[in-house]
Amino acid sequence: MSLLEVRNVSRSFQGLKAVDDVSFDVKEGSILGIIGPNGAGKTTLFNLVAGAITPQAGTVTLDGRDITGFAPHKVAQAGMVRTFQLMKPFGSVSVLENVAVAAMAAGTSRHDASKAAAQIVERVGLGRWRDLQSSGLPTAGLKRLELARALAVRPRVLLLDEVLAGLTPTERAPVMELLEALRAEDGVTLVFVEHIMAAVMRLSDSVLVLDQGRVLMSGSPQEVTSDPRVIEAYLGQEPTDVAT
Amino acid sequence: MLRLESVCAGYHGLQILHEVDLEVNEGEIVALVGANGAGKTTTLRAASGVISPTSGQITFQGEPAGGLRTAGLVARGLVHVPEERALFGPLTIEENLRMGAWTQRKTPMSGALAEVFELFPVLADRRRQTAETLSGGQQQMLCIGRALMARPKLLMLDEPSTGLSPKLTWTVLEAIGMIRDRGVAVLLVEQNAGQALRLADRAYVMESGSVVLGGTGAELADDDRVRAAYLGL
Amino acid sequence: MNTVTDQSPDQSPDPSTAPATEPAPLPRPIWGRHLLVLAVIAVVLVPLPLLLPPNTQAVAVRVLIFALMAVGWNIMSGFGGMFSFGHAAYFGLGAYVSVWLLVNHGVSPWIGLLVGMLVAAAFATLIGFLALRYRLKGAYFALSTFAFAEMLRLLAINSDFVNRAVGYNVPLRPEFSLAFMQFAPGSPAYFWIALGLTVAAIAVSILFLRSRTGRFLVAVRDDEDAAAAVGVPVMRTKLVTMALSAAVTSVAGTFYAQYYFFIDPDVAFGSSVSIQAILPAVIGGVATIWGPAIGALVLGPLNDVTATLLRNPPAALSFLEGRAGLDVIVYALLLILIVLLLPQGIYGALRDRWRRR
Amino acid sequence: MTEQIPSATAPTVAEGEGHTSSPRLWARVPWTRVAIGVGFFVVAIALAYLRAGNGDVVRQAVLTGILIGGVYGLVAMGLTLIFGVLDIVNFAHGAFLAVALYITVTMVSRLGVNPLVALFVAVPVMFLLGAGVQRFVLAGAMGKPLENQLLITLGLALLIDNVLLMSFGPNPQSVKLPGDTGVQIFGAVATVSRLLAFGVAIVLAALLYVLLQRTRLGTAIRAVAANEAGAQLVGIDTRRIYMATFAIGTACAGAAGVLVAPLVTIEPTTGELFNIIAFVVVVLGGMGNVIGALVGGLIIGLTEQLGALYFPGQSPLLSVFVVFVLVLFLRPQGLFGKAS
Amino acid sequence: MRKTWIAGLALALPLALAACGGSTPPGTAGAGGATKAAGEAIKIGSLHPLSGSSAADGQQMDNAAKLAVEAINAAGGIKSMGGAKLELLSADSQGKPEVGQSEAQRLIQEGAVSIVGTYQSAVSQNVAAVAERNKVPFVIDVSSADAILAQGYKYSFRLQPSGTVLAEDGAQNLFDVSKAAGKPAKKIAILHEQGPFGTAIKDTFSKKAQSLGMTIGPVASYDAASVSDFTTQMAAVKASGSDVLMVAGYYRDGVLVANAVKTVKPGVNAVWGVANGAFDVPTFPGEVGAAGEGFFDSNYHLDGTNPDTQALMKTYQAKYKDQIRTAAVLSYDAVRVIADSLERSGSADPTKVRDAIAQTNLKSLIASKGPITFGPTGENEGAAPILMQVQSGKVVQTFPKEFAQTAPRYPATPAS
Repeated sequence: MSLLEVRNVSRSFQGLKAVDDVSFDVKEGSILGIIGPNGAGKTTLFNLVAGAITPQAGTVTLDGRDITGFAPHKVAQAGMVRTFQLMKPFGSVSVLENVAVAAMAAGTSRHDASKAAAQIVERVGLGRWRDLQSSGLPTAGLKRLELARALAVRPRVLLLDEVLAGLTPTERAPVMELLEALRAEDGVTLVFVEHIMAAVMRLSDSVLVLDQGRVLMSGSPQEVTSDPRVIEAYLGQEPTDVAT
Repeated sequence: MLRLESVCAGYHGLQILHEVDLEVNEGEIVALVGANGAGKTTTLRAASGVISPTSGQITFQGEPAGGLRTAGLVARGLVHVPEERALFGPLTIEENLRMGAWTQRKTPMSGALAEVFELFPVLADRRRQTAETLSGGQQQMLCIGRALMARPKLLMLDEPSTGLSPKLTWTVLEAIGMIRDRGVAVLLVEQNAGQALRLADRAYVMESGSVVLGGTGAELADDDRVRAAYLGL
Repeated sequence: MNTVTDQSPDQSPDPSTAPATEPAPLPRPIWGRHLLVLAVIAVVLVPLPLLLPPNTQAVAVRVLIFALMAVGWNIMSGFGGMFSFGHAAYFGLGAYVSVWLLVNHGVSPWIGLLVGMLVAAAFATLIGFLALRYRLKGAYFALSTFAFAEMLRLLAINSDFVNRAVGYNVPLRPEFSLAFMQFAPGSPAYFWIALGLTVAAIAVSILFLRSRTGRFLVAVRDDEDAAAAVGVPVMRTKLVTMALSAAVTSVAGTFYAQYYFFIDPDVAFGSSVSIQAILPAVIGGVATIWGPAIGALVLGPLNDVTATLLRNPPAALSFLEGRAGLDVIVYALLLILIVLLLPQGIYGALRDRWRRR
Repeated sequence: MTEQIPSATAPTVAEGEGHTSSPRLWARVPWTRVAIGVGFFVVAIALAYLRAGNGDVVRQAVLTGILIGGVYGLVAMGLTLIFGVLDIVNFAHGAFLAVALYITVTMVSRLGVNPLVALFVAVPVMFLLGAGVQRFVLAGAMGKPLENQLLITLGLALLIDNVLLMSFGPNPQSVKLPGDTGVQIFGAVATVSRLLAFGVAIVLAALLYVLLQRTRLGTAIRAVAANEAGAQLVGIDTRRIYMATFAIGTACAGAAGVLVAPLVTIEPTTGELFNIIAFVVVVLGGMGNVIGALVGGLIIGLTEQLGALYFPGQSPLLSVFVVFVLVLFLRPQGLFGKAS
Repeated sequence: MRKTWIAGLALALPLALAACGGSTPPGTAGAGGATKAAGEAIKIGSLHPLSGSSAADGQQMDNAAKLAVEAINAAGGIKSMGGAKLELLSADSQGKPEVGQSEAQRLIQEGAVSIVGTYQSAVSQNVAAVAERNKVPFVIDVSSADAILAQGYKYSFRLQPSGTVLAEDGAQNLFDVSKAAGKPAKKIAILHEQGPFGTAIKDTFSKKAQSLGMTIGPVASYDAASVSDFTTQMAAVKASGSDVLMVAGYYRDGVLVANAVKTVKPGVNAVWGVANGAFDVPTFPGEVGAAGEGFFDSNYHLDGTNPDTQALMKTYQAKYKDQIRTAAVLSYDAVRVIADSLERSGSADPTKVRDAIAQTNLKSLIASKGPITFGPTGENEGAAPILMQVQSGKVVQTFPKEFAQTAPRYPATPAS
């Protein structure tokens, strides 16, 4: 059985279908990449799965438990945590405190939370910034902070919304390694939205392509990138534009 | 007409642009491509006076422009269309367009209005509708139309295809070509690098806050380094 | 239209919403040191009433009542970012509950103080739930708190249960007693009790900030969505905060009634009470531990100072004598100036200066 | 496009970002809502009739409610403009109105003119005063936290009230409109001055509407309210628009002051009477919506009068606040704001 | 950070100035009050709302208290104390109880041997408690709430008739006058402000009126601070067929009542104010014009038939270019009471002054049924309301006979 099952979720805003009848499964310990052009409904899908928005139709099941319509903090407590594409730090406090709060929200005691937070901050490479006011971090730092905060909850499923965007190629490598380590060592299941094809190709076990709120196709990274529909909708108008 | 020389800029003491040099000449489309976070938007913001450069020189039509207030630059013909569009949602299409001509107090606006409607006929049909009721593509057209109302000499477009379907993206890019044909220079930041490069007369590739490559659109479109910088391959 | 989600990340945050300060190392929270400082200040202040000229003692007590109200307000509206314009409701409940118990049932105000805290906390939870359930924010949230406070005032005016608009006198006791919080006029005991309550309130706010819920609260204030996304129970955090804030402010109400011996609906629930809870915090520094107390220290005497000064002016200013309203004008001008020039408040400005060093 | 909507609107809609969530300066007439509203009041009036058991009283209550409501709307119009565009909760609005009251008193007593003539002085004077206050006091508080703005405007109110107290003394004064007699309307009576205030409220609402809808300045005001960044991009000097808006709002308070002068006893604190009610009306009508302010004023006027019939023992204000809280909860964007 | 400094300076300046100018050196005066050396002025505190919404009355009252001190000093001061002069310490309650309380405390600490005040009942409640606790006499000039003296305080005295007396006499006067006119009042509609004053008057008046055989018609209350129109209430009065409208309220709302009466024409025989803050005020007929013609007010009032009062009215008019109101005459009387007590006690010890005040027997400048004498609770036993009526655009005393400048005109259907 899949750890996360999303069945036929839909949501429209003012008559506009942002997410239209989308379904997918994620097996425990696997990595699902979601791609699609801007405006395809990826973030809305995340919002629906993570409880920020209630779906108008469909269900979300986590480890056999129906969590459709759960409030976001209940979803997090159930073991599924999301990050934000537009970074949302707790701006007035330090990096460490950002992470410690998340750890406490997951039930860790205050004392242990600080220790756990310090470890995670090191692990995502924010060590030298840990005492900075988080609102002052550069984009790359904020992206990592999003990740660190999510990790502090010790999630079973991690929903990552463009964690690599805004990072330079040299900055990306350690983050990708971290993601792989999370899966391999911690057994975390990952769902991530990403534009950077290299990362999608390298990390994903399977890829879901969204376009205009609907599932365009899904399959292995290779299947997806060679599909003419995907190339047309996402990678560019003419296949010759893209090397893959 | 627009020239950036060794421009450094950033936010809150955080430097994002490192010695950026670029140039836009009369009547050409210049594309600015690069990965997310490369500093493209910041470059536009510096050029349009939204932020002030910390060092370096920005000149527009031979006169210094760095750090000028936006209103002054608009009056001189440098108009910025931001990615977030910043339309006046509760105002009608026509009102949005009329506001675009705010600095053109002296010239009658019927001509400009007609030109915009000619370029984007769909806007003419909906002139009494409020901007927030438009679809994403129409909003993008309105945003470009509003910028044209200021009778710009140089239009700076930030990711005009954001959120648009490929088909619409093409419509918008076509319109940009038509705008250039009317004698307006265009500085274009675009994610659809392939299309942008083919449309552009010249292009620059940015990476980590610096311009790393420059050349004609066609040259760069075939350059492996562009693929590396933009697509991360 | 206004917010773009698929924003390219090189789009830095809009300058207007970005923080004013550059990334600076934040000092680690030093709760222990705050508590220590508090204890030292408390001890230093204990002999104050014995040193002060008698006519300034009333001012000192007023400063403490101001501080107590503002410390309460600051918990919810400063640290919690939920702007309340109706703290008169909690102040008034504290005053009315304790006095009602005292007058009608002879219950000691100390017990009344506790019951008042409970009632105020319960009321805050109720209106907090309603306001949050309907997602009121900013000015709308503020106006709803205002409306609830006004409704309490109007209900009190027209309810026989609480003596209508007549209000209550606290009965004077033949002999003074600690159990009934009544002492000889000018007794330093009033100051000491007010000091004790204020110190306790500041200590509570320090301990609260240090607690799990307090740290959740700051996260929720900074970004509610992000807090919820990592599992912070947003609603519960806010409600606990509001209840605590209300309870602290209600203590001020109870003490006020015992110190001034009289309450009526306007005194207890009037909108000027809500303003008095806000003023010291804003003047001293919103969302700071010491701000409300510092603000109260400035504001408490300010009114008296302008009043005395302009009503019995020194020779050089004698032409001002007898111009009713002038003292208030000076007071208002100073208020505007302080808020304009020190938008972070006195403590906030000092702290920023100190940090920049 | 599709992907923009969710995170912008979803859980934090209510108003969150203040005026960036595009206040409606004018919504196209929502006929169904108007019909529901009218239906509601028909029922309310029928109930009032049953409760009072006398048609004259109910008729008088309705007429008085409407006329008072017009005055409330008049006072609230300037406030809603300021609230909607500058996002400032202006507690000094009542004090500005009091300034206009004293301008009227002074002109009538010194020059012996008809009080309405004071309009020609009060409106421009208040316009300039508003511009000055915005430029030199409030501009520094733009974008500051709500509590800072609140205290500054409260300080202003205190300042103005007491300057009036010092200059004009505390004695209550009054102004008479020549030929101010009672007029019979459907079995109820109203004074000419009240009818006049009501009429001018409607005219003023219409003028403001035309200003906002049909003029270049008005469009710019709405544009700044809708999207400040966008306004800057097209070259609008937003600081001047803010100043002009505040000045217009204050000028409205000036006009309201002149018209209200014959209806009230003029004391330095008279303006405060209207402050709270005006805020209720602004929220009810939807921030920044001048027509909404007029309708909101009528609703509050009627609520107050009919509420006094329902609950004779309670203060009419109580029913006003009950209605206010209900509207806040159920339609936080105001009765005439657009649903989000 | 120039701004910080400016603000700092703005803060420091008044504080520093206050340090030099405002505070009293410790030891000059204590709550216990040592006997004053001859030649040193005896201080009397005057605590009134000098700013805020009641500033008009408050300032008049303070002025009158000053006039009284001047008059007494000019007449040779306190003779039993070697011609000691009086000094008036003025304080502003701002109409706020807590300000009144701390100002009272301050006045006492600055050496006031007695306090005169305060106009608002809520403030007086507070000040009475302060006075009691400090054992300094408090002479209430104006404040009607019964509760103030119901606490068993020993140090508070009240010159104006209490709410109970005002309301009962108001009903009695109505009964007498209407009966004498041959049109006994039958059904009384009541309009009262919802504060303690209006509510208490309404309750007592209704009881008394019913005991005199009248019935009570519709009763409506209102918030004096925010009410802006009475036409609906007036329509209800008209519809009820009441023959008298009793009104207990303040000035601003009283004017609104007159306007509403004029507009709606409720058809009553009389608009009957009880301790009304408007109907007997000299400026009232001028403000409302014909609308107020014939209005009654049963209220405590300065005695226009008393030559001393007339002299005071002239002096006040000359000095302050304003017509003195009854409230201010009461303040004047209050200072006289204190001076008289000082004279009799020959001591500035507040306790002794208190005992002397309790023994007061002084002719009042206010119309009353006897001289000022204080009963066991501190109420002025001589105090009684008289009946005023607006006749031909002037407030005149009409009843009882000994104070009548002219006879009451009843019925006086207003706006007819």
